[in-house]
Amino acid sequence: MYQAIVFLPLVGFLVVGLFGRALGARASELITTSLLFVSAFFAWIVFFRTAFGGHEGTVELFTWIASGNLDVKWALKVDTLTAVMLILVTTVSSLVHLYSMGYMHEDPSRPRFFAYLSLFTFAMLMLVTSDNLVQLFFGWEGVGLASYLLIGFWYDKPSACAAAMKAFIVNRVGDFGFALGIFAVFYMTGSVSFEAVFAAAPSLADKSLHFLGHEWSAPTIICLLLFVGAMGKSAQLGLHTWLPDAMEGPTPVSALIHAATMVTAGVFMVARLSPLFELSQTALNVVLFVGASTAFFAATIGCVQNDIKRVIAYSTCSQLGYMFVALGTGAYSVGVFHLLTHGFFKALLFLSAGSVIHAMHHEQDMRHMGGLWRKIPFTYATMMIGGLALTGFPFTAGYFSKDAIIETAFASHSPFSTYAWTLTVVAAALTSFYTWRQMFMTFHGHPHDHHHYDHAHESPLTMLIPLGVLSVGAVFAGMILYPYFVGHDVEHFFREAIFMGTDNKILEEIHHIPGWAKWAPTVMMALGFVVAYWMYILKPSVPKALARQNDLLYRFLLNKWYFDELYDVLFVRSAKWLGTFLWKEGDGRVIDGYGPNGVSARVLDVTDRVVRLQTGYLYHYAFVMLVGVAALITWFMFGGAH
Amino acid sequence: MNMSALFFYLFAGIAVASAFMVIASRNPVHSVLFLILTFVNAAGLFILIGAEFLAMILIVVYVGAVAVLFLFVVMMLDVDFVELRQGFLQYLPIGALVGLVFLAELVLVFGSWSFGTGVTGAVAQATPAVSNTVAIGRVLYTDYLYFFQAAGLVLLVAMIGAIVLTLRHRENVKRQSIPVQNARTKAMAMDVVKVPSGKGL
Amino acid sequence: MIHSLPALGPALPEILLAVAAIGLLLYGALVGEKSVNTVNGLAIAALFAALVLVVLGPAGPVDTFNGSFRVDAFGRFLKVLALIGAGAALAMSVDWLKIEKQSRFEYAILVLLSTLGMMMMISAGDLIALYMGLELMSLALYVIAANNRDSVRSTEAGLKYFVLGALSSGMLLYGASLIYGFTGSVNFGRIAEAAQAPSLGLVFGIVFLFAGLCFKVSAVPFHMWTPDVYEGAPTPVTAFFASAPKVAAIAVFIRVAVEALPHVTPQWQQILVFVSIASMALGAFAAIGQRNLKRLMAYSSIGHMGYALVGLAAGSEEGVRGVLVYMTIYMAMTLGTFACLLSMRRKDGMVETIDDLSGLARTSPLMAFMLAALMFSLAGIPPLAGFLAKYYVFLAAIQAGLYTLAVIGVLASVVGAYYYLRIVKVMYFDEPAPRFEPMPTELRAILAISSLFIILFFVYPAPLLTAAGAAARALF
Amino acid sequence: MVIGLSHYLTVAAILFTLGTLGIFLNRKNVIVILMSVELILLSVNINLVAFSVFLGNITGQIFALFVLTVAAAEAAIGLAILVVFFRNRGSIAVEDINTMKG
Amino acid sequence: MYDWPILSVVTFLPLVGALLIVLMIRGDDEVAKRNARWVALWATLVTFVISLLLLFGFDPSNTDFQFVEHRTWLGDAAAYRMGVDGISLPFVILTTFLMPICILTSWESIQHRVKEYMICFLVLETLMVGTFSALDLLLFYFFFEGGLIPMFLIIGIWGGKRRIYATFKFFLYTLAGSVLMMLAIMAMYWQAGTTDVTVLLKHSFPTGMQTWLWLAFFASFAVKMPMWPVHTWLPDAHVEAPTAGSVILAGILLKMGGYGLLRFSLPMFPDASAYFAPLVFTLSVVAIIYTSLVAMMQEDIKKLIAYSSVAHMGYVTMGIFTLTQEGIQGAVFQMVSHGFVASALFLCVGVIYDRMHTREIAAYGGLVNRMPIYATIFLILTMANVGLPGTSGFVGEFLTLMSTFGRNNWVTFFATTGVILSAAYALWLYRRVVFGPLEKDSLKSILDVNRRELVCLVPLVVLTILFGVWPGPILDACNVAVGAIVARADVAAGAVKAASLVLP
Repeated sequence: MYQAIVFLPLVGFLVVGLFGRALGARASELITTSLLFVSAFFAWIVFFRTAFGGHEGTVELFTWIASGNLDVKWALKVDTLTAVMLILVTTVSSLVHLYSMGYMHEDPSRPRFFAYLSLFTFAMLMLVTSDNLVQLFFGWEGVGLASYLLIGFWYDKPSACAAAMKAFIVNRVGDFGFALGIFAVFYMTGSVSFEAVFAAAPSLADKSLHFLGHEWSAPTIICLLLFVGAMGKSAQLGLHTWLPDAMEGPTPVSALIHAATMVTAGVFMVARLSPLFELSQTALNVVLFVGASTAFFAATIGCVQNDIKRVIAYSTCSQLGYMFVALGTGAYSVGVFHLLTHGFFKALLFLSAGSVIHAMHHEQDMRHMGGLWRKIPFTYATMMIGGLALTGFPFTAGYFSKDAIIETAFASHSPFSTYAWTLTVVAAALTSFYTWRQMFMTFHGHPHDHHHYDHAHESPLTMLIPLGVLSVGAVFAGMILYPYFVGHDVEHFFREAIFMGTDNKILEEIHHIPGWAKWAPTVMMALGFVVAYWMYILKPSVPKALARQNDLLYRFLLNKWYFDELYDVLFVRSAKWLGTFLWKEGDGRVIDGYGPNGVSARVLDVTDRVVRLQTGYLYHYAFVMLVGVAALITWFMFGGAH
Repeated sequence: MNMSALFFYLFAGIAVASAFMVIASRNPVHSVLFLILTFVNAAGLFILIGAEFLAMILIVVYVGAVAVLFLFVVMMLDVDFVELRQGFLQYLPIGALVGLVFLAELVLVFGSWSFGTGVTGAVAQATPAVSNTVAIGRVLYTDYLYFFQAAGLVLLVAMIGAIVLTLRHRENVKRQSIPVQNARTKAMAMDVVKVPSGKGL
Repeated sequence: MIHSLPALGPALPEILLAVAAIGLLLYGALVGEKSVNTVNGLAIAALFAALVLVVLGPAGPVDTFNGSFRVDAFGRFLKVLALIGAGAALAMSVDWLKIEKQSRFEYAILVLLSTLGMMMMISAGDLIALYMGLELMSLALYVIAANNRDSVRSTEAGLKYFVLGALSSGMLLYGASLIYGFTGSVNFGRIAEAAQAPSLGLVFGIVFLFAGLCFKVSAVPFHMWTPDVYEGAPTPVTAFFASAPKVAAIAVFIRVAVEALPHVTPQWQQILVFVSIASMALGAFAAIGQRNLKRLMAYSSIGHMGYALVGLAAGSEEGVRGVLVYMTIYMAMTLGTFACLLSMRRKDGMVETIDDLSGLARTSPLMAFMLAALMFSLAGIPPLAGFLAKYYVFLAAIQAGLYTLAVIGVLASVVGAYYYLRIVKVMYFDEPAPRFEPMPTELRAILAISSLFIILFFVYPAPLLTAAGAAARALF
Repeated sequence: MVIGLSHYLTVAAILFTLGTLGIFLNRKNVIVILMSVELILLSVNINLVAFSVFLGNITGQIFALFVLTVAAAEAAIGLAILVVFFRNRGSIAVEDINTMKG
Repeated sequence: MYDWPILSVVTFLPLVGALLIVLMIRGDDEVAKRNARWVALWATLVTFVISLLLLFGFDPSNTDFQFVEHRTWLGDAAAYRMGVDGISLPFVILTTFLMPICILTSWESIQHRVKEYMICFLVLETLMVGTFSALDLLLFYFFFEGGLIPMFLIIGIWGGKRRIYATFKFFLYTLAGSVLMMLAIMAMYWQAGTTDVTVLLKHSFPTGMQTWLWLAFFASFAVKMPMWPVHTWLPDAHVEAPTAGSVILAGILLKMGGYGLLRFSLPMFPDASAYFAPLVFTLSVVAIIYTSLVAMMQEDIKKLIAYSSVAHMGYVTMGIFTLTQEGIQGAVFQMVSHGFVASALFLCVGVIYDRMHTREIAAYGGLVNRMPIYATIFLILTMANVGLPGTSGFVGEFLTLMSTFGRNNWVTFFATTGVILSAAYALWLYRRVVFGPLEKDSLKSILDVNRRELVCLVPLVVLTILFGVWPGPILDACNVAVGAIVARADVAAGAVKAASLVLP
């Protein structure tokens, strides 16, 4: 069963990847999509059996890398955490496959697209089912590759190629930390398999590790390094720059990879490694801090973006920050809960946005939209549902998960508790604001571009069905699953999959926070709605005026806090400059200049001089002979005779 | 100061001085003459030390043959001697310096000459029993036969070499041929022509 | 006092050569210029006969002529080498001289006499024999250097060679006289007995003697004549210069060092270390600037003599074996290379610059291939024989602890590799120049034999190694 | 004052040095160079004879005898080469012997 | 195992092929060219097939050398000894495997002096196989150095514009490095009395001597690897060499350095190896970062890949000098993997070079539009070059990096940045060459890979992925042999190791 879930997408990928052009587009779509649905079906079965039936298990396939003490196996490990991820991944993926059949209808390279999608799904499944860090890394990089391929799917567009490259390289920065983390884990515990590492984890608590000239507490440095990996993949502050650019890829991709699954891998990883993170309060504090900062930071940018997908992208970034906030407080299950609900409603938002874009003939700028609710009512409805869930409208999925996170931030004993709570609450308002702003700009008001508007049309059924299914999830997932993730069934539900230290009582503490704190997010949400309504429905001139008044701030936000520019100067340009410098000066002038070329030039100089000694005159020759003899006898006279 | 010392310094002094003149004089002919003087004085030194045979040979071979050969060539090669010997002084300082160092070292070392181990000898006649010439003669054709033959070959090479290099059979040069001249008969040399009178040739 | 005739048996090859030379001289003088072909042929035959006699003659150490003449395995090895070198050089020159109109019957006789001198050197058992052999060889060489007496370059070569050679033999003699004076004997064995400890006078004598010998092997700083003479002398003469005389000079070098001066090894070792370092370095550097192949080969031979002296500098049996192996292989490489040089003839005459080899791989691939093999071998690249030659001398140097010498030596060989490679480059990478005239048979044969030897030597090197080992053992 | 071996050796050394100096100080005339060579050989002979006498060993004199012989042969060949060179070049100035160099 | 000298047969069979070409094929016409190609192809194929027999007969659990042959050769100085163990066997197979591909890839691109070309390659194969299977130091040196000659000719005759400069640089640089090794070999001979590798592996040299010997060997291998800062010959040589030449250079010749370090430096001079490990680490790290940065800015595709080779070899040296099982096995794996990946990348460059006759990155762009199969293959190889898990590039990189962590995590830290940098240069190359719109007119009619090129590329690609997922065969093969090296290093460098390790 496990093998089927994981490898069916691979089969789809291989079949379509190798023979796609021979099979034709239609067959390719059908093969991959149906394999995915089978996979998803099995995943649900596994989910129920594992989460509720308690059937956990690991299937070892074969040895991957065995060398010295290192023994890495290909294995499929399924526990509740994995099962949750399995259903999320397979479900969203199969729906995205289905959706893409409609969305990509006009694209000539559909076999390639579906092959990539299946490849991605396979890699993601390998990631979540791994029983060791290296296989996790395999999946980690595998999804990175698929993401690279899918972002650059329209390789004719230079911007897409650049975005793809950027995504891969920025992720690699995270992987750099991740890899170091793995090395450190192996060094400290002698193993990379979760079981052995977790078994050895308690003994790590008071060990220290000398890393880069500094004496660190072993769990802290390990967790921090691994967290760098998570930051990369989950686009946390500092390593987030690739995510908005990744919107260059086709929208289903954004939904699948850059909202629901891949970007949450970081969250999954931290949750998976909870036995390690529990050992280091410092590491958790860092997670909390970074998460909260990201949540706020991305939300601010989301408020000013005009591209419909970029808004959602920043929102994703922000929501990922929320998840890390939960993880940082020690409430891993809450983080995973938000991961799951967010997976549904964000995928829904993206797919809806895709539907809008589809309707608008690949026009993504919201300033050219407006009043579309009449043209595409179903999309409007689903997008509304997604938006509501995102803002945390009571009783939607987001309401349960996001509010729980804000509560954990409040209840946490971390020194960053207040900081995190404040920022997340503010971010909640901003979330609401930009979500409604997006809704209003897209669907309400007056159409700004009549050409597009007139030709807008509702999407085909293959696209609408996934929207419907996801809407159901976005509405009910929170309500149904709340007890298992936040409530009293957590321990029973997750069992060994998530480890919480004996001092970690955060899940109980959030039920005892003051009421004002509990309602603050909801109030904020309302506030955001009101402001957005005022600015975009009542007084459409306000935004522009505001932007003019606070030009500096506006541009700061619009340019995404100038992160790209900063990195460009700091890393890209300097690396290029350094590369050129090392090439021309280092290799060219110094190494070659003083090495081979220099030596050969000196040799030629010497040759010239030696040849000039050979004057052709007898007396010089005789003189040289005499000097030779004289030198030798002088040497023996005064030095070397004895 | 005894006589032998006096003669030694006389011969040695003249030999060295004329050797210097060999390389220093402007005219090669003078050089050759000084060379002869050097050899003669060296022969004197040989006699002083008791090597009469070599002294004689030195005179006969060098003065009689080699030096004359030099002289001959100097004369034969019609060189304009006046313009020669410029720039002698140009390299003198460094050359003299090296030469002096060289000489000083040699003299320093040989001034303190002593026999190697296992060699005994005295400042005396080489072979007191017989004369120098006899002594040489005894071994030259017996113990040193090999070298004698080799010397012969060396001289042969010298001969061949000199001939190979310098002998030329010039084309278009009329040479005297004694046999042909001797074999000439009246019949070959004379042609009697009857000239009719009044006609001329 | 009755003297019995000394044993002539051991000197049979030498006597044969002497008699042959005189006989041929008479014949040539009687018959005149028409005798050239006969004399040449007979001279080669005489060399071959001497070779046979050497090989068949007694192996064991035999002294004759009052200890002046010594026959042993060492001498036999080198005589074979010298005779082969001389024979090949003579064979290579016959056609060439004829075409260039420099053919004279005395040439072959001078070669014979000079070879005789070499054999005397190789067999020398005392200083006088050494000197006589050396002079016999040199005088003949001076003459044949100037063989093309109508050419300024050839006569200039002869003159330079002569003047410097005379100076060098003066130095050698001066050294010999000092050694005689400080040990009381000229015989190598007795010198060795007397010279138990180094005295400054003896050391000076060694310096002068070695200076003279270094001149003959053209080791720095007594090498200055080499490039000019190589360039100026007619090419077959240069081929001769580069092969057999070097063998003889090295032989006598080894004999003096090992037989006469075994107890002052540290002293002469210093001289040789200095000289070989200087030679290897100069050979490597100076050759780079050359365009004329003969001149290049001159510098190359200077460098190679430096390598050979490395083995002698080690002063051990292994070292001498290394030198012998080196000389054998060096001679093969030299003869092969000169066979190519001699066949660089176009319709309008001989050429001898590197650029004339341009694109040879296209115009005559076989010759190019063989020459390339020779060049790689000269550069010391395995698996060619030149590598093994270097290997054995450096092996001895390392054993003797001469690390600096070895390091400098191998680095010099890298520099040296450059100019050999340049020849390969010209032949293989450049655009073809006009074709050469077809190669005469004897050149073809010599080139083929030497390059096959060079290429395949590594497959079955045992015979040469064994012979060289036995030869070296005879001295220790 | 007794005339010892070292006196003779000193004379020989001086002659030898003069001979070598003659070879490379001379700029104009090859014949003088040949004469210098003769000087060198003379110095060797003085050495040999002196050693021979003072060692009481005739070998040195025999050696000297052969040196003399060879010196004569050398002179002959040297002069022959000189003559040939002169015929080609028209000069025996040492500075003119430089068509080959480098 | 086999009662016939299989190693000698594998070694010298190509030479027989070369002789056949020399003797049988006359002239320079089309028929002669075709025959030369076919003879070369068959010779290499048969060699490859026979070398596979080695694989079947090989016992990976045996610590001794296998298929050992012994004949007298140079008296007591050296003997003809051949044999393989788990470290050398992969390289032997790699060599025989790459050779037919080289011949095939030159099928059409080499049109002049085909005969000589094939002879050069066949001779080269003999020398390379010999290098990996020689069990005598001198014999090893013979093969090791002898390889310079055919490579010199290959680059010089069939190379690009600056081929003369490149080939001289290559030749003299490598020669300069290895002559010192020659001296060290001699010194070892005098010290140990033999050049038999099996004996020397058990011999212990005095510590002071080890230092010098190690340096001398290192001089040779560092140049061959090539390590920073003696790497500059490589980009030049690669750029100018014909495609097959680059393949051999990257695929095999570079491995000789690593192989030499493993075979000689480590086990024979364990004290010196431990002593110099920090130096090697430093150089390796500098190599990884430095050359990656330089690679990024290259304008010539081959040069870029060449620089990336230098960086990858940095991982190899780093892994070797961790003196741990993981590190050394990683290094071996990295070498083999790089043998596939870099070779295939050069083949890829060759494919487009044959069509466009330029290697300027700027001359390309948007190839994916016309060459989808090519783009796919190039992508897989690029990813392997980047070290993506699942490709063979990952395993070696991972193992070597991981093993340094215990030695010195500064090294690990800086070396791991290579993970980022390699992605940067490789993807940037891919983007500029393959991605983007097809705008250049000259590219409009470019054709996708043909069947012959596919036959060359596909096996490499398949192996790249196969060994990425299942590196077992290579790791198992060298397991025991590496274990022996590590055990020796541990004994000798026990003190050093204990000092740097926290865990027992």
